[in-house]
Amino acid sequence: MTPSDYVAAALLILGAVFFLAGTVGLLRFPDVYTRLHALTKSDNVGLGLMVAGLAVQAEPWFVVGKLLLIWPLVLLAGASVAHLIAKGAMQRGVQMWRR
Amino acid sequence: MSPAIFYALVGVGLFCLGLYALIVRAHLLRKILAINVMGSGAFLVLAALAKRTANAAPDPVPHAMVITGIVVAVSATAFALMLMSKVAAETGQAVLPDGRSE
Amino acid sequence: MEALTLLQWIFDTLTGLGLWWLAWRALASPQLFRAVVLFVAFGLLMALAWVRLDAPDIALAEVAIGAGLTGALLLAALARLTAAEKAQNVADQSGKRKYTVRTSRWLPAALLSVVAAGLAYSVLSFPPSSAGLSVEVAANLDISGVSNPVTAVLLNFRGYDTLLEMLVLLLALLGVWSLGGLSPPRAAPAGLVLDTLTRVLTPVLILVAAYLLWVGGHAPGGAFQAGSVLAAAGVLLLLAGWRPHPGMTQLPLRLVVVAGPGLFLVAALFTIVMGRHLLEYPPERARILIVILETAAALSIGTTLAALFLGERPRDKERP
Amino acid sequence: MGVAVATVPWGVILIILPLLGALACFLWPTAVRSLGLVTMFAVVLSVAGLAARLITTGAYRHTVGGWGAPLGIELFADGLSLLMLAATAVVGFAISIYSTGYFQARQLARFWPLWLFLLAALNALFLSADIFNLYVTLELTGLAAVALTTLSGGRDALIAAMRYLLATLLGSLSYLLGVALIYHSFGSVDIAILAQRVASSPAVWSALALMSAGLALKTALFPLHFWLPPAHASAPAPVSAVLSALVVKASFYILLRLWIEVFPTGRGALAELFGLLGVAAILWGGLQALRATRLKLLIANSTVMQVGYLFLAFPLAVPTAWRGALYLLLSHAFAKAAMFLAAGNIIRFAGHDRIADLDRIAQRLPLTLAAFALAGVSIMGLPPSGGFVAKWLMVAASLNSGQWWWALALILGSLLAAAYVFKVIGHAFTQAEVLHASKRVPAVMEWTALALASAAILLGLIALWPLTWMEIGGPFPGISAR
Repeated sequence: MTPSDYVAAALLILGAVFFLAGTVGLLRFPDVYTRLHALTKSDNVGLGLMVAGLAVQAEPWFVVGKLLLIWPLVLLAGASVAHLIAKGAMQRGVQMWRR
Repeated sequence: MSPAIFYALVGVGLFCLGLYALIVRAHLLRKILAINVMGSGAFLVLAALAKRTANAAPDPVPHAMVITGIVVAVSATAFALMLMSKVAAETGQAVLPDGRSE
Repeated sequence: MEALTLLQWIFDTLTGLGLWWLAWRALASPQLFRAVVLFVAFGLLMALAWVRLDAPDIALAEVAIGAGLTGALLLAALARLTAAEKAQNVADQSGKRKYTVRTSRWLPAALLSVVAAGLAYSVLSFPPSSAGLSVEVAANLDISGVSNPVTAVLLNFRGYDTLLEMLVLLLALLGVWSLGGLSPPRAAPAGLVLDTLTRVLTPVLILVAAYLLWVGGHAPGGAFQAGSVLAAAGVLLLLAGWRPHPGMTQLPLRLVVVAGPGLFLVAALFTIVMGRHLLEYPPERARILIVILETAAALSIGTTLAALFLGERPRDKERP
Repeated sequence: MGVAVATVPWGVILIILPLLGALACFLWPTAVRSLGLVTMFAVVLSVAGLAARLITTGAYRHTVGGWGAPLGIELFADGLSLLMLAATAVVGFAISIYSTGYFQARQLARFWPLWLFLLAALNALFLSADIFNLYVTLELTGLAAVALTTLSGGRDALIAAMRYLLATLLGSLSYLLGVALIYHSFGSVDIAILAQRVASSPAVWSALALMSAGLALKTALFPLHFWLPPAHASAPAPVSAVLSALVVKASFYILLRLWIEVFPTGRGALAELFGLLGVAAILWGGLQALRATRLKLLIANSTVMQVGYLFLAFPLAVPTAWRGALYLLLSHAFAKAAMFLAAGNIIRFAGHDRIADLDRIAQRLPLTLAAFALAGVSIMGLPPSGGFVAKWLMVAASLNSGQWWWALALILGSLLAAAYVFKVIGHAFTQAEVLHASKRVPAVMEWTALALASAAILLGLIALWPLTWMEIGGPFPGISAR
């Protein structure tokens, strides 16, 4: 394994850890707002790390470009959808969780 | 057991699972979902077995057939969903009236 | 190598069990909304299985059509259903009602276990290797006009199936319109976020569709994947409250919807008139013909799927 | 002339033409009537052309895309396909004419594109030699048929259509899984190649079971017929005619093709099962028809019964039995379509189809009642109708092969059919005590019903020609050795 492989592997594993954390949050958090918080925050970072890890190993240079296009798109979509879900929940009168 | 056979078995399971739900579930939306699960099962059998030869590129013909099947499935689903909505608008519920199973 | 195989087995087992579990939950969970969401998750996991089976073309189609658009159609239908049930005052809210099952469950369960065992036995009895038609496809790929074998099968070797399949899609729209359609209940006006998202994403999606169409000649992608991405753009626009100009929903809309299968049929007719076999393209023109047919097909597929999502029949002022 | 006819690819034209017609009708809904009738007329001419070609040069294959099986798809036309295509053209032409009187202009704009789609799908199905392509045509047929069923609108039609749709989708999926197993067993989906390569294996057995069950469901073989009576009874009359005359026969045709060519060995038990279910269908359909209080429901249950006859050919399995079953299919197509059209006339006239209140139809709608009675003669199997020839062949087959019990079922079926046909005719001749309000029935609707019924009778008089044409290309080889 070359040094770049180690870097890539480290980034991918770190990304997977973030995804795992986000998923645990999705399953364990008490209401829709906190779940959205857990999911979008950690998934955005997780995907960023994944993209970085794959970019390190990408063979032709334009694949890096494609990878770098994917991340902001998902950021945009994820953030907007999270907002829409939260707004929908607010409109339906879903109460926020209080300790 | 190769992955091809394994996924084909998963497909068989999905087909039978869908058929079971199609028979016992009364709500039409769930019957439509059941049909879709059955379809996914059949597609999985069709395309998984194309990869039986280890370390070779899979047979592309079943892949094309599955894409055809997916488009046919979404067409049928769209029509079935509208028909279901019409039945619900007419009768007030999306259930076949005498509860007889398909 | 050993560790890799083990990891792959763990991955496969988890995927297979996950598929069964999601399918079962989608078909058994008491809430319809949850069932639909689980079904969409099922579609996404299916896509992962397709990738594992070296079928990236199917994976793309599954994500875009099987999970994405089917999910959108299901959610739209659920909204209409809730409205219909409310209008008739029989249901409580949002389809949470449980329906009583009058059929015995044990008899079908027992019968289907036998069927499943029989099918599993026959799957296990398959010989361990088979090339299928990959040799024939590879041998004729050079004269097919494209280098992605799946696209070659779809658009050339078995192009006749694809023609009929596009007609199935058109027929579904015809059926939905013939039923008179039902518009989804009026949603709240799109907020700033949805509006902006739509404005940003629509051109991006059109670009992605064009890319998928172009790349389909030599890599995973093609008319169906491109068409469904176009349809996604359409669905997003419709969700944001956009509606086509009434003048465009008559003949112009129908022309776009018909363009894909129509051009295919014209090509078919042309090959016959030229004294060739049905859909037998001259090899030197195959490439350009496939590009034209795929472009029209993607436009028609996208428009048809979006129209299916809308579900509303355009006002028929033209009709007698 | 003969050479020119023999080189035209009529089969392909039969598929493309109605599709172009359907798209044109969809694009220009104001002109559907002329567009549709022109297309239908051209289709009839093309079937005649195909018949001329087949009679002069025999069965032929068309390699779509020029690739040839197993890589590409092939079309195949022989006597069996010709029989089905001819039935489709005749019934289709009649209901096309009928529809001009039956539907209002608004409904016509919805009817024509769907009907031409169905016509194209049926033609494509009868010409396909590729089992995956057959799956696509099956789905096309099913969706078009269900969409047409909903045209009459209303609660009953919608519920019946929903049940029909679920049944037809289930049948197709079962068939598709069978196709998957077959493809991976033999590396081809072409029927002719499969016929050479087929060998017994667990996968082939499973495929045979899956495909037979799926197609039997679509053909409405007892006890998988539950969806048929409500759907055929609540559809508009010309649609009911097409559904009963052609659509259920399409899946039967595929079953027959597979049975004869792909699965020729080792299926004795399944054949006996088909025969027993056929007998059950005859008894059940006949009794349900006898019990029915609505005319259309009676006719629909009669279809369940007639489908039962078709399946008696599987255990008999001698060429005479296949010929008899196919002749029954043909004459039933004409007779049953005529019956549904006649029922449509009666509903238009009286505003209802309650059998007990059909008094004095005989005096007021003599042509329609004559159509119903003539069609009934063929359904009962009385001479000189096509139904008689068909049953004669099947009885002969069962006696000659020493399986007299199937003949018993055939005769019992005829008695049941006689009972329910006379039940209707008897009521129609009753003297009315009160005058009912009635509506005028367009002459074109009465005459088309009568023409179809006469065609069913005519089949008994000219039986030699269709029976000869059916043999083009020898569709039943090796069947005589059971």
